[in-house]
Amino acid sequence: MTEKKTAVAGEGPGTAAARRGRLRIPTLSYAVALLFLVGLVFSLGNGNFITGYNLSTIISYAVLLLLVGLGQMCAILVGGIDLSVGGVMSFVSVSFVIVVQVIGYWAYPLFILVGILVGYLNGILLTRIRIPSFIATLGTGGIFMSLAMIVAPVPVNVPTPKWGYLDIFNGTFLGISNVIFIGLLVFLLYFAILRFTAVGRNIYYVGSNIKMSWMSGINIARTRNFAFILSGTGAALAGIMVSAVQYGCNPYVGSSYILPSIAAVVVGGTALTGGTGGAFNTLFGALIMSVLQNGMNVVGVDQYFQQSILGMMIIVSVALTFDRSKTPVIK
Amino acid sequence: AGQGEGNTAGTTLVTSIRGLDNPYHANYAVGAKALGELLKLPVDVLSTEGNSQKGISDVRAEVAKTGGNMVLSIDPNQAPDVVPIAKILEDAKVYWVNWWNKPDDVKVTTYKYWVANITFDSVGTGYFNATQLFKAFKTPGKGKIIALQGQLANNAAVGRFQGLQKALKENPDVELVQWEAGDWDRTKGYNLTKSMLVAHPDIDGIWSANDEMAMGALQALKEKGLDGKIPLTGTDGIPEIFDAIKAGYVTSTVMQDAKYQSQLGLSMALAAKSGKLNVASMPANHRSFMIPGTQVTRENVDKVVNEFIKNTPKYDLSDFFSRWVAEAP
Amino acid sequence: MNDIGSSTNSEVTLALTGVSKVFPGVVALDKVDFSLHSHEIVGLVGENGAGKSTLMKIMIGVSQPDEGTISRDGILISPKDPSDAIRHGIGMVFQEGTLVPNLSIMRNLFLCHEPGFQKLGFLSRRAMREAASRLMEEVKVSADVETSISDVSPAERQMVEIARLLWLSRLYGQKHPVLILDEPTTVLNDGERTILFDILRNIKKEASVILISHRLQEIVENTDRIVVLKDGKNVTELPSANARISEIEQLMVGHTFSADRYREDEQTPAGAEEVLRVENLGRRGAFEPISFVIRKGEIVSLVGLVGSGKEEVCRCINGLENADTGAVFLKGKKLLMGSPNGAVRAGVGHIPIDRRNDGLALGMSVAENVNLLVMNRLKVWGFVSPPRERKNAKVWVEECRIKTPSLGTMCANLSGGNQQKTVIAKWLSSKVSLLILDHPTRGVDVGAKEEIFRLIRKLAREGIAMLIMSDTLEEDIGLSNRMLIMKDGRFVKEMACPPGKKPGPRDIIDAIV
Amino acid sequence: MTLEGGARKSVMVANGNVSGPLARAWRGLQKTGVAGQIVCLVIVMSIFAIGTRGKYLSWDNLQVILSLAGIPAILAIGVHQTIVLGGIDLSVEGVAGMCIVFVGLLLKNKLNTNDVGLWIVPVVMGAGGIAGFLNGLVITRLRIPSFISTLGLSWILAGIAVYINKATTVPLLDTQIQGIVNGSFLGIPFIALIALGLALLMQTVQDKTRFGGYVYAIGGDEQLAQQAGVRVNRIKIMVFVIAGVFYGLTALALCTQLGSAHPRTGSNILFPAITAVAVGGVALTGGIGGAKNAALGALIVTALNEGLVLMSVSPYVQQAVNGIVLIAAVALTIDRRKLGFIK
Ligand SMILES: Nc1ncnc2c1ncn2[C@@H]1O[C@H](COP(=O)(O)OP(=O)(O)OP(=O)(O)O)[C@@H](O)[C@H]1O
Ligand SMILES: Nc1ncnc2c1ncn2[C@@H]1O[C@H](COP(=O)(O)OP(=O)(O)OP(=O)(O)O)[C@@H](O)[C@H]1O
Ligand SMILES: [Mg+2]
Ligand SMILES: [Mg+2]
Repeated sequence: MTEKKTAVAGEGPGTAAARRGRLRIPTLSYAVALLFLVGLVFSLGNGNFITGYNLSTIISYAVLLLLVGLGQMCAILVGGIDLSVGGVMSFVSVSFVIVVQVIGYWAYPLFILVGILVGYLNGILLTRIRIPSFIATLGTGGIFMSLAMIVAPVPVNVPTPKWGYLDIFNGTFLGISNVIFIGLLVFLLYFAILRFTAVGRNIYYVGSNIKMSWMSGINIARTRNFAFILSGTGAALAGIMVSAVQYGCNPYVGSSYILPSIAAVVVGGTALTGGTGGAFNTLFGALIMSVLQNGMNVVGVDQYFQQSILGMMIIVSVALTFDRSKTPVIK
Repeated sequence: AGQGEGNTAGTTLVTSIRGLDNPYHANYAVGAKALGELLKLPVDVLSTEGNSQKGISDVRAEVAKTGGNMVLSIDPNQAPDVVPIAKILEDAKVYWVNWWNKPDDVKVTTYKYWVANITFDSVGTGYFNATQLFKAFKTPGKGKIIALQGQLANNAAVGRFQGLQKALKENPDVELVQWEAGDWDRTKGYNLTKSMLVAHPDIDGIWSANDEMAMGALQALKEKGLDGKIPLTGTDGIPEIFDAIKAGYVTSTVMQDAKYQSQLGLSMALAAKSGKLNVASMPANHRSFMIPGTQVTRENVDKVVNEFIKNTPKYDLSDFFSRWVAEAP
Repeated sequence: MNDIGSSTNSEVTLALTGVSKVFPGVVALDKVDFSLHSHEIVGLVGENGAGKSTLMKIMIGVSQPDEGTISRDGILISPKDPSDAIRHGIGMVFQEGTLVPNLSIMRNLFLCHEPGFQKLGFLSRRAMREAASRLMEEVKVSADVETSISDVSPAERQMVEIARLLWLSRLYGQKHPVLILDEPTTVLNDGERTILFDILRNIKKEASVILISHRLQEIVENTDRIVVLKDGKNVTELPSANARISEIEQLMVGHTFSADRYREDEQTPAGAEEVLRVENLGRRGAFEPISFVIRKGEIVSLVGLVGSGKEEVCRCINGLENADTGAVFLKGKKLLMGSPNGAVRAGVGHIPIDRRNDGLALGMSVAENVNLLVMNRLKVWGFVSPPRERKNAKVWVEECRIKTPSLGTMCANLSGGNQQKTVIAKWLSSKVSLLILDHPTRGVDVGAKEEIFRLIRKLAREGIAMLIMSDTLEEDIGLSNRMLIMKDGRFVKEMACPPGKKPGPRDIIDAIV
Repeated sequence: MTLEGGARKSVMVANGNVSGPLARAWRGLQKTGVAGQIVCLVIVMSIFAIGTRGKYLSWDNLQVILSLAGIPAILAIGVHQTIVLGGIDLSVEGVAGMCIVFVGLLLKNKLNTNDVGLWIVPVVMGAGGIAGFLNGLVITRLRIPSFISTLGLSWILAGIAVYINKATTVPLLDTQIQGIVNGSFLGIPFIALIALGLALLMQTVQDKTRFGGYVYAIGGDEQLAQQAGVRVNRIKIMVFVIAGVFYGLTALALCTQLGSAHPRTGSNILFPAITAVAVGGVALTGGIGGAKNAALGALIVTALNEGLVLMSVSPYVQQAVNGIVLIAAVALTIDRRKLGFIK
């Protein structure tokens, strides 16, 4: 297939791709441009859109999408997908609420660990038992959703005297909500892992050509497990944050994040085929989604149309941000 | 934020609900719009789509939009949501009223701008429907039933189910042979009933946590020609249930009047904003209280339909506490 | 088919005149003329990168000529794509195959040309089965026509492709179908090869064949006429009868075989320290237990026909396959079997034959590909440092003279030769102690080839041991210090190739065949 | 370590060497292409048969299972085609919602005087088909992944549906279609027979038409298919249109079965459908599995859920059981040899 494919794909798009190739992260520029365009439109619609107050609203909501999205992105980069983020988020958030009352601050590391283990479980199902990640995570997602139900048959909340443990998320620093700093921190962490560590880089190699990676001595099993661990961790962090900012939560919380997390990743310009994209893409993806959702309320778009417009916008944004030169076939 | 303390000129009436796709929540919007026309005030509707974080963030967006010149009547997606919302509105100096969901140990009185928390007696609702159902048995007070629970872990669902169990204790001759979770969904109610009828062909009644599932169950009964033979109950008061009650398929339902709810909530918040209602001096039992749902049976169904469904009644909002029944936690 | 024998070999059925094709950086074809008569088999030979495949691709419309014309039975044609070319009765069997893996032989045979089998919109399975079976008879494939392509051998796939082309040209009533086979024999073992040529001789009754191969022997034996290309230009053509291989070789390379082509003067004697020790390594069904040693700076070439088991030996050494018996030691350390990760970590490098798919992440940049193996060495305080990355990539891009617009250029946009060099750079940078080169010069142009020879010599000087399997015997002979000859999965003979006193191809061919 | 060509070959060899009558029977079963799924179904059913002391296999229960499996099967047959193509279709719920709105407006009902009777069938098929056509256009012309384009369309249509229909649930008075959907023939629910018919039809299309072959060619290797002369874009669009048509039928069945139309009647059917397709043995990488797999998958999933209820397994764990069975079933049934590196 090789020579023939160059001839087919190589000559036409090849040249265009060559031009793009020089940009460091080609897709990113589109995402950024789109973000500012959308922002501009909304601020023309209502001056209050760009007040510091509203911007912090936008960002705080984006942070949540960002945490799930960063994880999801890792699963996608390595060539898989993680549909268990919803179940994991639910399970972690309700158990966190219950446990934090007992063991206090230890709950944070504990549930990050839970995220890691869950991710590892997904990884094992893929790499050892060799079940496609789509199915494996769809299954585990259901399992953790059930666990969440069992842990919390009713919505749970942290009683006021114990709120102190959650100040980390609810305080502000220099007048800026801690949530934003936490989001930034996690973002930098994921960025660093993907950009500056061998195994992080291997995620890209494996995602873009798994056979080559295997033949080059990359431990593809370890790499893919690691990617799913990153994914589980992201979901767990999101779960913790949800509970922390509202001092409690209900076991369904995660279910509304499965598809949005994927949408955020792809809107940012990361390809579902794996290997291309990155933390910055997801950052902007999450921001775009959040800006759309917030802006439509600020400019007063009728509730009835909001969902439709959101749907339209993700199609438009992906049409813009998706780098076709790197994916000859689009599925 | 919070400009125009004591003046309600151009104040936006905001109601935040689960979604516009079900009649109960849609009616909040209808009520709010009616009030808005009456008072010549703008109205905004927010919908959480079952996503707490969206709900919270939308409230902030609304504060940003109105610059804080707003009042809010909200049915939060889940109980815990009220904590961050209370915080946001406290900072924004926005008066608001909460419906249904609130963690018990979160006290309204600790907040300046949270005017009131108003809720319904879910346990009572479940209990009422159960007792009505038991009465309708071939041999009243004696028989087997199956139950369709709502979304697991949902406060209302849990409360109503407790009501059912209370009634079961009081009627030892009634046995709950199986219950399943139908997630408030009609199709699920239909499927589950079909299966449970195989496991328990000999039941005498079906208790359902809401009308949607009840309608599904009724459909399943129809297929077996059991409609009217096996009585069932619901809760909410969706249009179809009333016909079913008239036809004698459904014994009872309890209607929460969403139009009244949003108008009451918004008027209280407005009164507080304009100073007519002094929140600080309100007694605790007025800050968090229950109002009764409208219990609908074959006797009063026509009256109810005329009053509430066919036309939006002009509610008497001069006395906010006219329907006060009991203090809520 | 109706005019078997009736026509004479004189009538030209396909003619290309003044065809040129330029790719970024390469003139692949330069005013090439080529003509094909009916009922003849033409052998097309030339060095790697001479332009053979490109010429063929132009005939079947995969790529369009920059200038020049194609005429079929006297009428000008310009095929847009293969399915268009086939309507003119011109079809090509690609080295990599063009059959859809998950479809059955039957479905693949008729893909996109089924109308004939339709009854009221539905395909008649029986009709298809019959037609398919008949075709499979012709090409002597025994497999059931409903087995999916992913389950049949490469040889059988090739036969299926040939059958498909024959059927299609008949379908479109082509009197003189043209069948192009690009290096078909590289994937075949002896038996399969003889079958192939039997079939071709049969086909000759109704079709003309263009046969590309680097195995001059078989060209001479099985063709009527030989056309030689060099650096994208016509050199000559000559009748196969009483053509001498050495003469053809000379025409191909433009000069008689002198050592300098492979830089034999730079050949270094093997060091003392042994790098690789293979102890009766065996894999059932692939090759019988074999033992050998490669020393520091020594170039050993593993010679044998496809199916001789040499590939499998390499796959076992670099962990792609698990051996049944024996062990492999690298610098005395026993290798973990069946684990490329283990092999790589121990210092075994492997330049695979299919670079585009097995050697590169085409979607990633040159730099990223070059650095793949050495991430851990580019770390500062445990973090991969971008400056070091750039530096390492730059060093090796220059070292291997990779022609690329920038370090950030996507590999998919490099020419075959440069992709080749990128793979090599990747492994060189990782400081391997043993490098397995699987057909290192396959599909690269003349210039690149010289570079590769230079690099191989340099590596040898630096003490890296190498195990080579190359396209041509000449290359094996020229490059290696020592040759291990395999046949039918057995190790048959070892031959020393000291500079100056190199054995000739003949001696080895005898051992191989 | 993950897979390796050699390993896979040895697997093949293993299969080849087995002999004896049992093995021969097994190979015969394998020819159907759904051997694993059938085994799966048998296991599930026997477990419940034991768990419910045979009640599970009683005729009324089997009837219930068949009647409940019908609609998911029709849906799965629709969705699986887009997956065979190598893509996916998440627009199910939106499209269904939209079609249900049409049903509520046009079929005999309490709220208006319209009554198109059986004509509703072509209407919903058309509506679904148009939606599918939009999917196809976006995917092939804008060249964006089906995952996103279909997700987007789903949100768009869901929004519009709710807007048109507001919150009202339309009580349907039509008896004709309901008679078909809820009726039965010789005790076998019509809906199951319809599903069976559609499955056979689709399977025939897949096995016996050029179109079917091309779909698999694209699913197997899009570029090779293109080379062989397959009009890839056209085929893609057609597949999404057909899928849409099936969603239309699903929607119609869903609301006539309940005797009421509400756009949300079609919510929460997407993931169960994909689950069914996967359990049925359709590879999400494309090119493998057919209508029979999809239908059988739907049957397995329904049989499972119905069994859980009949055995009155706690509602709290039912979802978990589903997840476990999904994983187990796929672990048992997928042919990893065909999949190469699993993603
Ligand atoms: N798609 C392409 N883009 C850029 N350069 C190309 C492309 N295809 C071929 N070339 C170059 O054109 C020249 C001729 O290539 P071609 O494949 O025709 O050689 P060949 O004679 O077939 O070699 P081999 O005998 O190894 O198959 C080579 O230098 C090759 O690198
Ligand atoms: N277990 C693994 N998982 C992922 N990638 C790996 C693994 N082991 C090695 N690699 C990668 O394979 C390539 C070659 O392996 P290398 O010999 O550099 O590993 P190494 O430096 O021995 O690993 P370590 O730092 O753990 O000792 C490098 O890119 C390395 O990042
Ligand atoms: Mg070639
Ligand atoms: Mg190291």
